[in-house]
Amino acid sequence: MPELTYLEAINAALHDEMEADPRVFCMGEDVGRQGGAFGATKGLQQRYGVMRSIDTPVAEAGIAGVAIGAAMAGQRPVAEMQFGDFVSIAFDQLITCAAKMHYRIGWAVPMVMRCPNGGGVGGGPYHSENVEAWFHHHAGLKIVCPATAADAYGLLRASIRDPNPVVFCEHKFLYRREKAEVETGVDADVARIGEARIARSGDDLSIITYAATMQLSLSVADSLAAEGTSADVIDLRTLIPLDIETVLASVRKTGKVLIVHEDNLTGGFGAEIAALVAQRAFEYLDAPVTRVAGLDTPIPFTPVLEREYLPTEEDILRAARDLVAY
Amino acid sequence: MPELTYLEAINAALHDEMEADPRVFCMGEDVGRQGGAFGATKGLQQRYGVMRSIDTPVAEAGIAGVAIGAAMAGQRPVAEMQFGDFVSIAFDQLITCAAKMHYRIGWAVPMVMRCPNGGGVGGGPYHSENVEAWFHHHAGLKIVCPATAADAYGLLRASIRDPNPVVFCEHKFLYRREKAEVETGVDADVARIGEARIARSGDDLSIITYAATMQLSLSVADSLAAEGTSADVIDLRTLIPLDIETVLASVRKTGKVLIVHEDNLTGGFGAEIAALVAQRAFEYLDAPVTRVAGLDTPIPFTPVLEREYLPTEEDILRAARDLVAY
Amino acid sequence: MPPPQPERVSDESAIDLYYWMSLTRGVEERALNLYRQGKLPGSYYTGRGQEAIAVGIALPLRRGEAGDWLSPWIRDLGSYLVHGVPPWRIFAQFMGKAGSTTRGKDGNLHIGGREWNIPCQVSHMADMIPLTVGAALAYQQRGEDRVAVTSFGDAATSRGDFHEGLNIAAVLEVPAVFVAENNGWGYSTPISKQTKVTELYRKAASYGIPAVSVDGNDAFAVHGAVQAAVDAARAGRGPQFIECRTYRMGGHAAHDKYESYMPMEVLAEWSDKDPIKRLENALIEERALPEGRLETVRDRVKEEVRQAVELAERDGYPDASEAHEGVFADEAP
Amino acid sequence: MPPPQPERVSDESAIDLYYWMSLTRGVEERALNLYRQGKLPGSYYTGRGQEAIAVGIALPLRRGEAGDWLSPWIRDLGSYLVHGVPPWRIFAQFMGKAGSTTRGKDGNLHIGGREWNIPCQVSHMADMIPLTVGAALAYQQRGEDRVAVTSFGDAATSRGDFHEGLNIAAVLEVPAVFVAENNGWGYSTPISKQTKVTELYRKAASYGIPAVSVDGNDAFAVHGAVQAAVDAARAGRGPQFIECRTYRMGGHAAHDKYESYMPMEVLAEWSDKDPIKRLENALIEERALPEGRLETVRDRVKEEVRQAVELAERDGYPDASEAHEGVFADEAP
Ligand SMILES: Cc1ncc(C[n+]2csc(CCOP(=O)(O)OP(=O)(O)O)c2C)c(N)n1
Ligand SMILES: Cc1ncc(C[n+]2csc(CCOP(=O)(O)OP(=O)(O)O)c2C)c(N)n1
Ligand SMILES: [Mg+2]
Ligand SMILES: [Mg+2]
Repeated sequence: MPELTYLEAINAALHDEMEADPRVFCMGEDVGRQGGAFGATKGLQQRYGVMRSIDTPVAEAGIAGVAIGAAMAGQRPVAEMQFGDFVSIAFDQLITCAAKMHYRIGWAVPMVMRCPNGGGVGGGPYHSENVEAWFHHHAGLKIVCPATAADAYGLLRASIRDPNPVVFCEHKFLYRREKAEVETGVDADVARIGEARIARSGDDLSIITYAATMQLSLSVADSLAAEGTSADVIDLRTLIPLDIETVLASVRKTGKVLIVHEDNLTGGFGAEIAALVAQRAFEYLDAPVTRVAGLDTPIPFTPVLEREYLPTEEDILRAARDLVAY
Repeated sequence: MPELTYLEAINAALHDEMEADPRVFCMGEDVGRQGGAFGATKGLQQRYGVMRSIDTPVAEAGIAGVAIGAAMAGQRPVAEMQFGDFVSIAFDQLITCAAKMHYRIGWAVPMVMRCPNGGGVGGGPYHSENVEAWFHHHAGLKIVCPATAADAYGLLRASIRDPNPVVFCEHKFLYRREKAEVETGVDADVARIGEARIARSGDDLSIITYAATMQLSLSVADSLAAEGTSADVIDLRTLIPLDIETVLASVRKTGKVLIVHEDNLTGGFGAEIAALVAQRAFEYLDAPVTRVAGLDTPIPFTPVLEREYLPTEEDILRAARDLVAY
Repeated sequence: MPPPQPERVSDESAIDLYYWMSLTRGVEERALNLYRQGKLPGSYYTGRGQEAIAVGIALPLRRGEAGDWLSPWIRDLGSYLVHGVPPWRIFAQFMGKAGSTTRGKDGNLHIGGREWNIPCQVSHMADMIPLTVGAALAYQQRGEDRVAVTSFGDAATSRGDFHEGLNIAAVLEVPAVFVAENNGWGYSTPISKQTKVTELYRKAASYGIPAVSVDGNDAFAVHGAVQAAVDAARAGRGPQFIECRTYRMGGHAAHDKYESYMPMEVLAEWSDKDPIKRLENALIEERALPEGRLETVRDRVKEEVRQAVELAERDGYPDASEAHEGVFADEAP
Repeated sequence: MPPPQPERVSDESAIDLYYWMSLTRGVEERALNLYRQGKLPGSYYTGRGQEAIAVGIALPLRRGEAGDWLSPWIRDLGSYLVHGVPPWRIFAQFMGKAGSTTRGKDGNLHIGGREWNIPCQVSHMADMIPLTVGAALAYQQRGEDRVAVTSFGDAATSRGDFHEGLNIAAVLEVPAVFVAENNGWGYSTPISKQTKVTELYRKAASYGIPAVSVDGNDAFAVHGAVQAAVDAARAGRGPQFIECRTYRMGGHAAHDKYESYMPMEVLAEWSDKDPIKRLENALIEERALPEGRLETVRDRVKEEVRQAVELAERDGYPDASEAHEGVFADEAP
């Protein structure tokens, strides 16, 4: 099996789905000849032609709307936002048209909106957003947030095959830093949307997380192990639909829950997890439901400020120790 | 003091602020001669002229952006969305420009975006949205949700005077149903943003709510009283900034918390309240943190389905009884 | 610019136009009564006076699931009828009954379904334009000779999605047809406050899209222009734009007190230009068809409307449990 | 359409143009070196070859807090300089230092401040257009004879906010000036894939906004066109549109491998049209100014750039705690 970066895994998933299904096509700004700002669509236009890897004008609302219409007309569009931040412009099309079409007339909208997501790359307030919480409140959209190269591959293929609109949040920080041996090819395994993963198993504490902070949490779990604390690390993988049973099972086991995400705290997806745990696992809780997240501010540009914004291993470790000591 | 409906109170607040401050002006679709789709801006153009109650083209992103620019240039714009649902189109302008301008260069954006909000009026999926949760996650916007005619008046005036962008969610169901004697006039009292109100005081249970469901919760509290249960009913009034201390004080007193909103459950503002309570009042909790909210679906049109979507007094009462019995 | 003279349609087709336009008005007049009797929840919009557009847009199209995509504007009840939606289901939609195409989940002309290749429009003006471009793109990608058509009002041209959609359509050269219905008003706002360029067809020049402007109250003119545009798009000549000049013959919605802002004398002028009256004159004076044939059409319409209302009234409401269903699709189509 | 012949600017003003354009290039060349040395976080964009536009837009404007609003595009470093931002603070911005106008909270040309009446642009292309219309509206409402000006690239014309902003500006007749910089590219996408109407000034016709197209590499032409547009807007003749034709003399950003998509021969042609070289020729050949005067300007620029970098390098970074501050304003301005 080849070792692929998270970004290469995304590219491979696009190649394999386009090979497997002639209805699948990519569209977005500079995705064609250029292969996208990050190279996620590299080689697709050369291999599948200009009609299947389409350079569009700079028009995010239009891109989203065109993808929705093409999906309704039987294609499987994969639209790319050059940066996830710009999906703010497509917000209306996604929640007004994509999210509500099937509920109203049972007409499915099988499309994927790829959003290069997240900070830690010195991008500043407009190239670092975590956009998952712009959409998780709104019924009708699925939200996928892979943390590993294997999931970047398997979950993107699953998202393309899903009959519903999927907001696919690919974390830019992981693009080149995450690597894994991934089995690719048209017949390779495709992951399942809606299943969380126990990334690491432990008894003293449940760390519920996804995307970049999942990787942070794994090394925090190592440090905790060195201190004699064993932690469950749950990688949610998809936020909507949420595999709440896996979360609750872990919390019932450990009695202590630490929710971690890079996105800012207030109204982040962690709030929903905390609310569900506080309602459905209340009897099992031995400590306050705790969240570690980004600051409730825009994501600042200069490194010293961006570091302050981002949740760090130290932040997670400190919170974990407090929970264990509680 | 005159008895005003919630809608008349909004109109009065606009009149009084425009009288008090020449920088204040209204803009939006049909707000001018027509006085708006609901009449909230009635009489303003006649009294203050076409330059201070401006009919705009149908362009919500443009309306928001123009309001932001005018605010930065020293005016006090009050923009109206004909229905709050359409603010989805202004989402980018609000979070990208309005919310982040002061953080980046300390240049304030004193504007109000008025959003006729909520269901229960047979409006269907596109004329019934509760939009507060589209924005509460995003740092830099204040969110105000009045539940009474007095607050509709006092909080709108406070929002216009606030130096920050405010998303003002006025509940359509309350427009003509809520009435109160409200002292108006240029020198009348102006409410304070960021202060919750103990709408009713009790010991057995805390009901945390806002807007239309605040009114429902008050009558539920009556029914509970008849059963010998006394409930605190906390009217949040503003979601951002949140008066969490008043919420925590109530929960510490009662040990049981019921969070109620009309907006759909997942990722609604109730999730954030639940998360804060489960973290900061954990030791005081005697029962699971409970939420009653709208369904995780679009808001359907036909009455039998819309009733099913909306949280009812029965739903709240049932949840309250379960908590008391717990 | 004026459209090319359409070739004269046969008497049969002319009668067909008359039938659909009459049916459109028949359904709307009946629905308005039901609304006034309080039998329709929500608010009610009519396209009275714009029937030539509603019908003229749809008649040149291929119908059915494998046919042309049609996303009509809320004034275009006739487009739904022509493109295949049974009248009784439109009444059921207005009534919020289970037989509505949305099973009561949405109202008024938010009607649609795969079987007719009509997407369910949203309230947000101009949002359906990019979707229509996307459908046209899909047909182009698969090499199918299908077109995607959408209509919208004059005020919708102020929206960003109008701009982004038309520009993308032009650049990708997709088989899409855009029909702007210029009725002079957007709710209480006259077009002069909506845009400085009130001849809407001129906006298409920004995108390099061929455009014509026609008399929207002349059924033959609309039909001919749409036929020509659809033929051009189908033949691979890219997107086409049509402006139909008409007038909103009343309030924005049934509850709108338009008398406060609409000049009554202009309204009066336009009612003389009523497209159905005008078509009747054309049929009887110019084509010398016997009054009897029109009579037959009107009787048929009356009967169909009567039956449709009866069916819709007999229809039940959806079960409350349905509110919970359908947010997500289970399997791909 | 061609702009009215601007009257010939004085030698003093011509030298002024030369100074600002040279300073612009001096700052950018130095910054590019710093970037290549890894001294600038984030990515780096230059406006090399577009200095005539950057400077020509700003020179006709009134400066200071009570002056004209100017919201420049990321290629327009010169606009910031002319409108009052000290060079060292621009370097501090690139370096993410405390002395940057955003105190390190934002990067590259996301620069602004009340004192210069420069709003801090956002990345989202065209978003600043409606804001600029809003500022112009404010001036109009208060009866001030100020104008609001913004510039943007050719690709920004594809965005809905371009459309909504220009249409509203036209309808409200506000004193706004829109400057489109047509450099033929949007990242790797040629303008031919951005729009079918590559003569951008023609898009203004959709809104009824007067428009001209000028040679963006001719400092006199740009300056004259902007002066005329600003005068017209100030005089209450409503919004104005200017297209400046130029070319992007390299990659989208410093990291962009543009050689893979940009035809080198075209690039070569355009480098002969370099606006600074061109202005030098005009000053020496046409106006017969002594080489010495230009020499003096270039020396002054070198020295100012040196000092600016020195100041910026001596400047410190913001304290980490500042990340928490400033989300909300405490009191109204
Ligand atoms: C984006 C958006 N903003 C506002 C509205 C509210 N609204 C419904 S119809 C309408 C006016 C439509 O005018 P026009 O497009 O000319 O169509 P007409 O009603 O004249 O047929 C408005 C403002 C809406 N539906 N969508
Ligand atoms: C809304 C939005 N989409 C995408 C981007 C990413 N992006 C930054 S610059 C650029 C191309 C800009 O081209 P143009 O407007 O012609 O300006 P130029 O770079 O040529 O000066 C793109 C696509 C963005 N900044 N904003
Ligand atoms: Mg109209
Ligand atoms: Mg360009």
